[in-house]
Amino acid sequence: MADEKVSPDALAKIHHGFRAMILSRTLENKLSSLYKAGKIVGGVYLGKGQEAISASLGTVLIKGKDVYAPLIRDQAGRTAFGEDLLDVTRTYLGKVTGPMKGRDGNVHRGRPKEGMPAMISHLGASLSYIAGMLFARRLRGELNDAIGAATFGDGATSTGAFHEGLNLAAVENLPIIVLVVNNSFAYSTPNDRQFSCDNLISRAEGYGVTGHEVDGTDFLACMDVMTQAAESARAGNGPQLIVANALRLCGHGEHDDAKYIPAELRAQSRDCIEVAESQMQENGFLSSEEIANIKQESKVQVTEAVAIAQREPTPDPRKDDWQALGMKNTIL
Amino acid sequence: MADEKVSPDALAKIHHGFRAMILSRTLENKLSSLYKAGKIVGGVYLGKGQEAISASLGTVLIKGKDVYAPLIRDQAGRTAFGEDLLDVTRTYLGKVTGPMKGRDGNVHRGRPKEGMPAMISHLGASLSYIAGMLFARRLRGELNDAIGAATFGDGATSTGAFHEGLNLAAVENLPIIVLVVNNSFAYSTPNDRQFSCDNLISRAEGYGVTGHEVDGTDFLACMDVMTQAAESARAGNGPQLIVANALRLCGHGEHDDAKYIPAELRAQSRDCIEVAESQMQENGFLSSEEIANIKQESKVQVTEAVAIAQREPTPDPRKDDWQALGMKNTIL
Amino acid sequence: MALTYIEAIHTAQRELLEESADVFIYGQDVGAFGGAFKATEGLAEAFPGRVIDAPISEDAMAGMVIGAAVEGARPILEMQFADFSSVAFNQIVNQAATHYYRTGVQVPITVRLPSGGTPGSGPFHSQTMESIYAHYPGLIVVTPATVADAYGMLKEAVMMDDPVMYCEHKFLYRWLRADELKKNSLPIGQARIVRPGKDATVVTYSAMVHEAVKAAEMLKEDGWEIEVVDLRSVKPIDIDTIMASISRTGRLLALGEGFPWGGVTAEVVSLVVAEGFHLLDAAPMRLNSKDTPVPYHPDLWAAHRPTPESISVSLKHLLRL
Amino acid sequence: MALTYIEAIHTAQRELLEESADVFIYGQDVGAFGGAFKATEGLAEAFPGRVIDAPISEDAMAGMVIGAAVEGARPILEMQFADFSSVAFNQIVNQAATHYYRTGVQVPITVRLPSGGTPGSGPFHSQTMESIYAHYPGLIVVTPATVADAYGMLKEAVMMDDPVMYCEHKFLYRWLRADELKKNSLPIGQARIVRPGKDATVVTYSAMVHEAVKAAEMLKEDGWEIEVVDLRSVKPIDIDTIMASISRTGRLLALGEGFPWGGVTAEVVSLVVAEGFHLLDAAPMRLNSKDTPVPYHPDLWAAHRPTPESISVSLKHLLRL
Ligand SMILES: Cc1ncc(C[n+]2csc(CCOP(=O)(O)OP(=O)(O)O)c2C)c(N)n1
Ligand SMILES: Cc1ncc(C[n+]2csc(CCOP(=O)(O)OP(=O)(O)O)c2C)c(N)n1
Ligand SMILES: [Mg+2]
Ligand SMILES: [Mg+2]
Repeated sequence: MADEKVSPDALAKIHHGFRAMILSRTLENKLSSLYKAGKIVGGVYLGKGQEAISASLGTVLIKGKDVYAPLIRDQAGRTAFGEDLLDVTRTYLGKVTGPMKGRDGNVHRGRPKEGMPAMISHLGASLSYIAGMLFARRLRGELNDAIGAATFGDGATSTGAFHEGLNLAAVENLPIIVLVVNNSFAYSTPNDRQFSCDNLISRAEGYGVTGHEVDGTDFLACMDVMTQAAESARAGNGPQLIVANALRLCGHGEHDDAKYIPAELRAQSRDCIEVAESQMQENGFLSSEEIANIKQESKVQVTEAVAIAQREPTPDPRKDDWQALGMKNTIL
Repeated sequence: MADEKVSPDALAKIHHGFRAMILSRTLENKLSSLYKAGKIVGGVYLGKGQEAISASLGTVLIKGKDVYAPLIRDQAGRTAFGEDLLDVTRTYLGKVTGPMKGRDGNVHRGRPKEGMPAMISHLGASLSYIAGMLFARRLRGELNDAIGAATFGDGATSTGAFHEGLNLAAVENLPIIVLVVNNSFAYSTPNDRQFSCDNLISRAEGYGVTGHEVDGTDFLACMDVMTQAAESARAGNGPQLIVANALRLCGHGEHDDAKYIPAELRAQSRDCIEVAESQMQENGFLSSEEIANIKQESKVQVTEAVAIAQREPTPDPRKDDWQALGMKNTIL
Repeated sequence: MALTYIEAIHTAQRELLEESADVFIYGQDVGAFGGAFKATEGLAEAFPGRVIDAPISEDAMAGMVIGAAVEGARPILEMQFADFSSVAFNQIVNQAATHYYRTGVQVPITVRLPSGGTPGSGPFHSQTMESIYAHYPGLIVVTPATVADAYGMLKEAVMMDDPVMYCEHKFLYRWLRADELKKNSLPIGQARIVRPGKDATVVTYSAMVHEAVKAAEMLKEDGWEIEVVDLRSVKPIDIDTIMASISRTGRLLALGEGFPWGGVTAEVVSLVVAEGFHLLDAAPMRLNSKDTPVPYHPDLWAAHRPTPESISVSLKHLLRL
Repeated sequence: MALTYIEAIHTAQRELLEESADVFIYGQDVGAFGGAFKATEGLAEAFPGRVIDAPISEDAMAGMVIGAAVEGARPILEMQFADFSSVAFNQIVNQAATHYYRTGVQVPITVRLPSGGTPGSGPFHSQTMESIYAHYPGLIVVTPATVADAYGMLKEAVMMDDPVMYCEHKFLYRWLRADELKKNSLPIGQARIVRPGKDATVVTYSAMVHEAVKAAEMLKEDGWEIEVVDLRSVKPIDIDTIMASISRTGRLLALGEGFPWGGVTAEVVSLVVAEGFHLLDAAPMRLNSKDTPVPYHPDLWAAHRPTPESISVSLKHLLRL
């Protein structure tokens, strides 16, 4: 990479992705301390260690055009895609001003009409949903070169929903990036209790889709793979299965100390943020001062987003309309 | 095959499988005409064209030791495994004397305590069930070299249940033969609307299981592959995925004329029974007289089984205990 | 030229495809083959690319149409049998049903569920699932009992902006005929008095409407006048029409083809006693199928579900209290 | 040393593993990690090979334990949350529930469903599914409300030869304590009078038992004596104990945490009016959660489910009729 000439556009994307990583890490550190201080409503699930993967996917997607179903560890991807920071803090703090109005929380937030569905908890369920969004557009002749993306963990690959969704997307030849982040564990469950193939990427052939594998701690490699996969999907080559490997650098949720992750494994693994910082400097993409500035700006942004949300009201049960249906005719 | 020396045991198995094929075809022809005569309760689903595949699997399994979950097109396998002909005729004719007592019918029959579960209709659901049977035995230290087998169609591979079941069986390293009969259609739906890989066998690697492929119209080839797969499973090598290809030579059910199957495809395909007959003769396994005798005996057996069942009573609603639970204590 | 119930469904789908480019049909074998019950016969040819064969993946099929609906489509999802929607259960009750409440975005899907028993269908091709889906907030559940309703309610359902579970009864497919398709006489959410009476009210829906009418005819010979109310939609339930009837008759039999624990009949009884306890002259009764899976043999099946005979026994019981 | 509700579940499982070699536990993260709620902590180590981490495959997990049960095992299947059993729905209602009726072979599985709301859990970690499973013939559904029942009913469930859905309430896990584990005071299938009274009967189950008792205490200040009946199992329902209570009080409030359409409370009301219409002095009432998904914010959540306050409002309504 260092030797290759990087186009201005590519450089802008790299910058964008890197900023998202830093902002995400800053935000998640803040969420973690808010959680420990008892300020958060419900659980906190972080994506530490997976920012390079997530941010690079969010970066190659185009908001207002593409559709993206992030999962629990996709703060970086959401940020890169263009999610408002206030959506995050308002949701975690259970504010009625957030997109879920306090009706749902934490990672279950989204804005389906802006291309980002709000995940249900059931793993695997978002894949067919994203497929359907693209299907509807193609039916209407409005797909053009828009694409979709959805994230899953190694554990989610064991769900019937994942299988049915990926197979259906392949049969319908829909332009979807199906990102599997293999972080070696599903909650406490190691890979060898989750699947018995050597490498999940070997599933691509069985679905008849293109497969890509990448070291998820290598930010520039992630950017490359995501860019390729997005281009291939936009060009009409159907689903792109990406398997990205990176250890999760936190518990399953902030309530979990993750002591089931063997110390050797932790010791071996590197933090994608550190890798990305060196990559930015080594390639002359950013100086150390610029990086420090980004970090500083991120802190300011996060502090501000938390502060704004904190002043806002929580939902008032007497004002909620308690309607599960949108229709409000006389009988319904 | 013609040149190899066939052991007496192998020859006995070939005879056994061939007889099952003939008996199955004879029986199914009879069931078809009973259906057309309005004598059958409910639908009739036949396995014509798939007898070689099914019978060879049923032949390598050992009744009283192995467990076997046949699907809708497995009359030949059931017969080879040792299912009583009367179970078939009683169930199709809705007799209370049958294993399902008229509570369930046609292909939904079984005797779970004799190693043959009674399938529910939901495709894919039998795989995890068979896995569980083997799991329980292993837990108790009673598995020894027993194995299990379950059949699916090309269409069933699209179910989440199939995926979850096969993956779980692989993770638990259970000795199961997972037979996928690709007969090119699921009801009317062709393969290209079912999956987009070139060959379903490419899925084996993704599950981390051994894969076998076979021409399902070639009886001796089927016997070979089933024998190998069973040996491998008995030896502790975990699930064996077999993809066997053969066109279905009848409708989805007897109500269906299958006119969605293109004439060219029909023309190209051969009938495994005819192939098997030549194979038996060419290899000197059976003479044409012996084959004629087998056919004759089959007719007699089928006629008798139909005649016996026809004389028997149908269920009397006033005598059914209408109990969905086995417990009959005072409150339950 | 009289139309059958299944032809009414076919006609509704054809018209919907004609009238709105947002409508498409997804389901196993619905394309060239025209569907297991021929509800989409010829439609794939007439509307290229909009009547589509699905892989055997009920979960993904449901998820797919939900996503499509969020993007503005109005998909019709055909389940080959209602029983197989058990595989799509999670997407229906957790994705579709919660979507509006959680996100404010409605999901205009219609799920067609070929429901109910026919002789020789057995435990997995006979189920009625309306009570399961109606339990969940966020779903509308309709159960047309007539040819006109099969037509009108399907057209209305697909144009509704919320998810609708459309429970069509297989037993009615071919024997029920009507001379014309009255356009939408009543909106979804309103019950219909099928047969007036003054001695007792049977509240029922779907195929059981016709069994109730037969029972009412039997009792007429003894001089009893039984009112039969067709719920039409089991969620919402039109309690006003029911109460108007109960206030005339003072007696209620809630009748359904489903399993006996909970479900539509329990909901109807509970609503009626809450709203009009003082109007009742006798303990309200329920009659459902028996508490076992639906049996396969026609004789068992006929004894498992309510029949005109067992309904009239219940009614006699109710009238003599 | 007082034991909590979750410790009672843990103890029951440990004893079951000790007492029968046929028992094993299958579920996500139940092994070395000890389960999301620590219900199996240390058990994998104590019983090697019998407390096993499952892949995230609820359908196959359920199918697997069903097959194992047919071969004589007595598996306990832990769902990480009851809400995720939606994915196992097909195997539970179509494979397990129909098995005995179809084949004559019983399926002694126990499915542990961590159920019910806690503040901040949201729509997919708060559901109660008892009404869904109880609708199906062939399943026993239990809902322990006390530490002793959490223990005793789990032990009894696993030793039953039919499938049992064991709905344990997450809200009770850690605050509910008992000094001793009374061995099986009452068998599954019998309800318990938790608190005697003569003015009205609240029939409820699981966590709502405790809310009902609080409401009863509140009303006691005004001189009302409210009887509280804990169903313990919602299928079967012990109608005898309920009717004995109603014959004393003449008034019924059926209370539950589930969604309001159908379900346990509708079943209870329908049974009571069928069996004892003449015993009732007022229209029987129901109180359930609201008809929306379970909301995430604690304030919304508290308003969504019945509370001592809303229960006592209902009771006052019932008493003044
Ligand atoms: C169908 C389903 N079953 C169980 C759960 C509970 N659960 C939530 S996250 C999780 C582990 C997910 O692991 P993985 O997919 O590897 O993602 P990771 O957390 O490692 O990012 C589990 C079991 C769920 N959300 N959905
Ligand atoms: C989950 C589920 N969905 C739908 C059906 C209805 N159905 C029964 S057989 C069948 C086609 C099966 O095709 P395939 O698996 O290829 O087996 P084949 O009939 O070709 O032997 C379908 C769709 C079903 N039984 N189960
Ligand atoms: Mg993981
Ligand atoms: Mg097929």
